Amino acid sequence: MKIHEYRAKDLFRREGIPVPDGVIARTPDEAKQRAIELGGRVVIKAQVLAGGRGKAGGVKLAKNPDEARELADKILGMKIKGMTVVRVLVDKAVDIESEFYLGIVQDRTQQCSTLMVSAAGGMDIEQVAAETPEKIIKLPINPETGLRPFEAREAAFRICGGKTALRIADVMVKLWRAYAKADSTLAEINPLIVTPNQEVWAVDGKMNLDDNALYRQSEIAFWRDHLGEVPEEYEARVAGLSYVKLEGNVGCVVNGAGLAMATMDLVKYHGGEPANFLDIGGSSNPDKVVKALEIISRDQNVKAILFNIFGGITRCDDVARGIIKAKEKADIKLPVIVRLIGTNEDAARELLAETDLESAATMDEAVQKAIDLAKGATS
Amino acid sequence: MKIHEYRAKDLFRREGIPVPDGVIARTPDEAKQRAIELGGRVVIKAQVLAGGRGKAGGVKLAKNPDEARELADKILGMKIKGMTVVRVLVDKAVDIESEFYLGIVQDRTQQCSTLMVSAAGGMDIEQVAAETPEKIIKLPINPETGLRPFEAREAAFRICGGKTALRIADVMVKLWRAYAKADSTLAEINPLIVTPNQEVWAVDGKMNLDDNALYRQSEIAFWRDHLGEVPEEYEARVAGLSYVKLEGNVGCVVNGAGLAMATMDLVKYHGGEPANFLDIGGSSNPDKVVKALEIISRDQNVKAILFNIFGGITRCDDVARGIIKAKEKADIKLPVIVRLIGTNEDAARELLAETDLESAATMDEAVQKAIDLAKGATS
Amino acid sequence: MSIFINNDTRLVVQGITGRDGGFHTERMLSFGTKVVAGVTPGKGGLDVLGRPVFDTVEQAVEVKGANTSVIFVPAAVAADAILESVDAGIKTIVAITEGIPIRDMNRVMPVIRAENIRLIGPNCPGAISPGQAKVGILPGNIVTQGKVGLVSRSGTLTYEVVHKLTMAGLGQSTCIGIGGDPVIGTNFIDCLEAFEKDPDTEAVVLIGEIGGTDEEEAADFIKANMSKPVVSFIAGQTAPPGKTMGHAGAIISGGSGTAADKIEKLKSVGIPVAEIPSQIVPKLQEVYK
Amino acid sequence: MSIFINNDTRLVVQGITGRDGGFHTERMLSFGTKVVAGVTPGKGGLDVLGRPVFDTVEQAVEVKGANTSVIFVPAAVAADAILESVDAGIKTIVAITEGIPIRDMNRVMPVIRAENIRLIGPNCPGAISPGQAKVGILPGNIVTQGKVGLVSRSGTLTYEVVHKLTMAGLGQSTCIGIGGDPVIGTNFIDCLEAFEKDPDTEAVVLIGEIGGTDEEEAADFIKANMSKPVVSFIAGQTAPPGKTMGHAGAIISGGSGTAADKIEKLKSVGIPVAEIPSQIVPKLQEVYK
Repeated sequence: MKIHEYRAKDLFRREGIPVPDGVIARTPDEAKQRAIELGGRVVIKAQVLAGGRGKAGGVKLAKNPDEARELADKILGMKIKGMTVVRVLVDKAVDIESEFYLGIVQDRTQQCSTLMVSAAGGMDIEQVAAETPEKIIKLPINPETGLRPFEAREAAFRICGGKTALRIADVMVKLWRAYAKADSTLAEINPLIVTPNQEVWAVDGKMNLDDNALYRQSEIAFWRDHLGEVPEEYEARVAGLSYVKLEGNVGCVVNGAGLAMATMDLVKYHGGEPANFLDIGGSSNPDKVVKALEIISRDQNVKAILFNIFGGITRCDDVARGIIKAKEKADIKLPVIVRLIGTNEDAARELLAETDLESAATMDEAVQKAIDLAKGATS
Repeated sequence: MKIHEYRAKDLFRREGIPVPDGVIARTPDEAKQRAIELGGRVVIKAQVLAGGRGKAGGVKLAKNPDEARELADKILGMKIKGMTVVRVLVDKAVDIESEFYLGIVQDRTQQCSTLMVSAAGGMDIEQVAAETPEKIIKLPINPETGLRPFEAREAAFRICGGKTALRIADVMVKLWRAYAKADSTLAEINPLIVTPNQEVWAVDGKMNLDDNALYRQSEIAFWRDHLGEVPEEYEARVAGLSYVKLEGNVGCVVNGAGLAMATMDLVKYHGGEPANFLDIGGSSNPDKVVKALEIISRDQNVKAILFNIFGGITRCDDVARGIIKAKEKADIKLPVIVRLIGTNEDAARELLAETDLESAATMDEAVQKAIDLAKGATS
Repeated sequence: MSIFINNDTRLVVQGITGRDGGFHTERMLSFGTKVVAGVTPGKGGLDVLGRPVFDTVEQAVEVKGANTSVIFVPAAVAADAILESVDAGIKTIVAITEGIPIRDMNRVMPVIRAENIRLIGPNCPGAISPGQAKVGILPGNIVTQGKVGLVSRSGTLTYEVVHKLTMAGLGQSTCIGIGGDPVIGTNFIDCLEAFEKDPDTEAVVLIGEIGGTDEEEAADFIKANMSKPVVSFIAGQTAPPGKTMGHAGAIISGGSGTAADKIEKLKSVGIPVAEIPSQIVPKLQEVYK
Repeated sequence: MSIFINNDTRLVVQGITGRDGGFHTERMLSFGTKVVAGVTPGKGGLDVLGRPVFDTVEQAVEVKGANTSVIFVPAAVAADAILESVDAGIKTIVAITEGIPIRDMNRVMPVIRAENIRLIGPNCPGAISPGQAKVGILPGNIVTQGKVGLVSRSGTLTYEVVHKLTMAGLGQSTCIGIGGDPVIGTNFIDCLEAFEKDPDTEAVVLIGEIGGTDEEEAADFIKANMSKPVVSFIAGQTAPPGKTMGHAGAIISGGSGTAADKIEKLKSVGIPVAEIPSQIVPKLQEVYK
C-alpha cells in the first residue's frame, strides 16, 4: 500500500526526522492562508500516489502567499498519470545547498531491508542505479538489531563529512525506525537537503507498506487513498479478488495467479487481447464469481468472458454450479466460455452442457473460442 | 534501583499483563474507602523495598472494608527490615486455585537475561533453586529477538496445560517486554495465580532496574524511593561516592572499590572494625573528599579516619592538598591517618608533614595506626 | 529417490485442528504420507484422524519422532510457528500459510540459513513425491510416479503442467511449488541442485513468472552445474509493469523482472522455453527421451 | 612475549578528542604504545598529539592499519563504539568506559563471541605489557618488565599489588584489569589460558573480589589446565550481603559470591591465597623462585 507524502512525513516527524512545517490544502484560498501562516515562501506539492510529479508540473515554489494561491489553483484539479489532484501539501520552503538520497527498501535477493544512500540526491534513484551504480552505497540491515548508529555513520561519512554527516546518520537511524514500525517495504527521502547553514531537512517523503502487515497497522491501514486506485481494482480487492485492468476484449476469470498470467499470455499468443488479470483464489464461492463477472462485464471493451479453472483440491462440479448461479445472478449477456479441469471435471461438463455456456477441454481450445467469440461480437 | 510493587504492577499493566485492580493508601481511612471501591474483599500490602514482607506481617487479606481499615492501621507504621511502612497497596482479592512463579533476571554466567518459570509459585524462589532446582525451568533470552512466543509456550506447557498454559505464555512475553523496556535486571511475578475459573492474575510484582540505564528511563528514575535507602548512602550516591555503612569505628576513605574492600578487610585482619566502605573514585576533587569526610564523621561510632589512596594516574600531592583543604573545611576533630602512594608520593608526604595528619608508608602500617588511634579515642 | 520429502518423511501438521489443516491432513494421509502428529497449542491431548495432537512441536518430535512439518496456522502467528519447528529440531518445513508479513520472514530467514533448514514457502502449495509423500496441498490425483522433477513459483499453473505431464505418460519424481512471495525459503537453485543430485530425477521442468531475478540466477546455475535436461516456461509475458499480479512477488518494478528478460536469459544458456503451457511436454520430449 | 597486547599492537583511540581520551593517549604514547590514530565522529581531519583523527574506526583501520582499539567514549554510546570496532575488523578491544547499561552489553556479547574478539572490560583499567604496550589507564610508572602475569577485577588494588611486585623485583609480563561490571568480555579463565600459553609468563597473580562465580570457575580451570604457579587474593571478606561495593558486579546475592566461598574453593585446588595484600609477594616467592 502506498501512502501520501504528507502521511509519510508525519511518520517521519514522529521519529524526530527534521521535516519542514507543512499543511494540506484543498482549495487555492486555503493554500494562500497556509502560506501566510508558514511565512510566505512555500512549496506547493500535488498529493497523488504517483511518481514524476515534478516533471508533470505538480511541484512548484511560491515566493509569496498570492503566488501560492495562484500555483495551487493550477495544480489542484491537474491530472497526473490519470489521477486527479485534490490536495496539495503547502510546505515551508528551505534553502538548498546540497541534496542527498536516503532510502530503505526490501531487497529481494538479500531477503532483508537495505539502506541506500547517495550524494546524488533529488534525482530518480533508479536512473542513478542504472547509470552510475557506484554513486549508491548499499547496506543490508540486520532485521533484529536494526540499523545501528555506527553503520549509519559509516555510510554518512562516505558521502559527506563533519557535523552534517552526523546529522544525516541520525536521520538514517530514525528513518529505519519509521520504516520498521510501519512494516514498510520502502521509505525514502529524496532529496534530504542540507541548507547553507548546515541544517538537514527531509523535504520529500515516500513510504510503501506491506499489505500483509496492515492487520497490525490499524492507524496506517485507515490512510489508504482509494482515489489513487482504479475503482474496479479497489472493488475487487475488497471482495478478495486480485484484478488488474488491461485494454483488450477477452475477459479472463482464473483461479491462481500463475495460471491467470499464463491464460492472459495465451490469449495474446493466439492473436487476442486480454481485458484483465483476475485471480479468484482457491475458493469456488459463488459470491466471488458473481463479483468477478460484474467487474469484468462493466468493462465496455470486454466482448467475451473466459473461465479457466483448475479444480485441484476444489471440485470442478462445485465451481460449475457457482458459475451457472453467478451468471444468472449477474445477468450477463456476453458469451462465456468455461474450461474446467481436475477433480470431478466430467460432472462439471455435464452441468455446463445444460446451459448456454460454452465449454472447452483445453486451455488452448478455450482461449481460441473466446477470441473468436469476442471477434464475432465486435464485427 | 528497586521500585515498589505498585510501580512494577503499573509497568506490567502497560504491557497488558492481568493485574488485579489496586490503589495506594496512606491512611487506614483511605484504605477502607479504597476497599469499598474495590468491592470489599481486598489484600493490604505494605509497600517497602524489602523482601519477606509476608513473614513480617506486612501482607494481609481483609474480608470487608472495616477489616481493611483495621489491617491497614496495623501495617502502616510497621517497621520491616528497618524500613517504616508509609504506604499500603489495597488490591482487589482474587481466588487462588494454583500458584506459579515467573521471573526474568540477568544471568551473570550466561551474560544474558534468563526466563525462570516454576509451578512452585508463592515460595521463595532462591529456596526452591537451592532445594529443588529441577522445579525451575530456565531459558536464556536472545537480547535481539527477545522472548519469542513459541519459547514462552514451550516453557508454559512444561508446567501446565490447556488454555491456562497459553495465558501464562502470554504473560511471559509481556513480562519480557516490561523488563526490556525498563532496562531491568529483575522482573518477577511471584505468585502468578490461576483462579478456579482459569483466569490468570499477577498478584505480586517486583522489578529491579539497571542503575547505568536510568539516564534513558527518565520516568522510572523519578520513582526512586529515598525513604528506602540509608540516608548517608543516598547522600553519598548523589555526590558521586560509593558508600556502605557498617558497624565499626575505623572510617575508611579509599580510591577504587577493590582497594576499598581490601582496606576494610585489612582493618578486620589487624583486629579492628571498619565503619564503612567508601570509594571516592578516580578524582582528587576536594569537594568529594569534603563530602566523604562529612558523611563519615557524622557516624557517631567512628573514632579515627583512614585515607588509603593509590595515586596511579592521579598525583599524590594533589590528593594530599585535597585532604588538607577538606579537613579544614569539614572541621574534622577526629584523628586522620593518610597513606598515599604512587606518583609524587614524596611531595605529598612533605605536605602532610606540615599538618597534624598522621601519614603512613604502607597499608598495613596505616591500618594499624588507625586501629590504635580509634582504640585510644575510645578508652 | 525424490527431493526434500520421501518415505522417511515423518510429518507433523502445525494447525491440524484448523479447517485447512484438518482437510489437508486427510488428503495427505490418503496419499500415504506418514503424518505422525499434529500441533495446536492448548489442544494437546486431542486426536485428529487417529493422530495425536500436541501443544508444542517439541513434544511431537520427542514422542513421535517428527522430522518434517507443514504449517497451516494463520499468517499472524506463522513466522513463530516456523521458528518453533526449527527450535524443535525439524529440518524440513513446508509453510503453506499465505499473507505472512515481510518483516516476519526477514527475521525467520537468518535462522533458516544459520541452522541449514529446508524451508519451502511460505505461501506455496508444498511438495509431492508420487509413491512416497505429499506435504502440502498439491492435488494427489494428478501426479504419477516417474523421473521428471518439477519446480514452480505458482499453484494451479503447476497443476496444469503436472496434469499435462501425467497425461503424456511423463511421471514425476518430485513436484514443488516454491511460492509467490518476495521472501521464500527455497528458490529455484536449491531445487535444481537437489534434482541434479537425485538419482531418480532425469529431467526438470522449471515454471517461472515475472518479478525478481530468480529465473535468471537459475539459468546461470543450470549452465554451470546441471547435466540433466531442463525445460522452462515463464508466465506473465502480457503483465503490465508496476502492478502486482496476484502473488506479492509477481511484479515488474523499475523495468526489471520482465518475462522477456527471463526468457531471453534462459534461451541464451540453451534452455528450451515453451511459449505456451501446451508446448512444455513436446519441448521436454525433444530433450528427454 | 605477553598476552593480548604487545609490540605488534597498533592502537586506535575511540574518543581521542575527549578529556580522558586525550589525557591517556599522551600517557600511552609516552609509555611507547604504538597509537596510530584516534576516532571522533565529526572531527575527522584533526590532529591530536601528532596522530590523525578519523570519523570512523573503519578509516583508521584502512589508512593506519589499526588492529586494537581502546574506548573512552561516554557510556550511552560505548556499546555502539565496541560494535563499530568489531565491524571495522579490530580483533582486540579494550573498553575503559564505565556505566554501560547491561542491556547494551548483553547485545554486544553475542557479536564478540561469534566474531572471536578479545574484548577487555568494559569499566576496566585495561592492560599493560611492560616494554611493549599499554592500552588503558594503568599507571606506566609502577610496572617493570618480567615474568609474572597479573589479572584482577579491580583498578587501584591492582596498582597496589603491581607496585609491591615491582618493589620486590618481580617484573611483569602483562597486567590486566578485567573490570568490575557484571557483563565483561574477558574473564579470569581467558587470561589464565593466555598466560599458560605465553612463554614469557612464568607465574600468575589472580586478584578476585566478591560477586559472581568467576573465581570458582578459575580455580577449576587452574586445577585442570595450568602448569604455572598461581597465587591469589580475594577482596571483600568483610562486605555485607546485598550491598553493591562500588563495582556493579561486587555484590553478594542470595548467599552466593562470598569471599569465603571463593577462598575455600581456591585453597581446595591447592592455590595459595594471601589473607592480606602484603602476603601476595611472599606467597608468590614460595611457589615461584
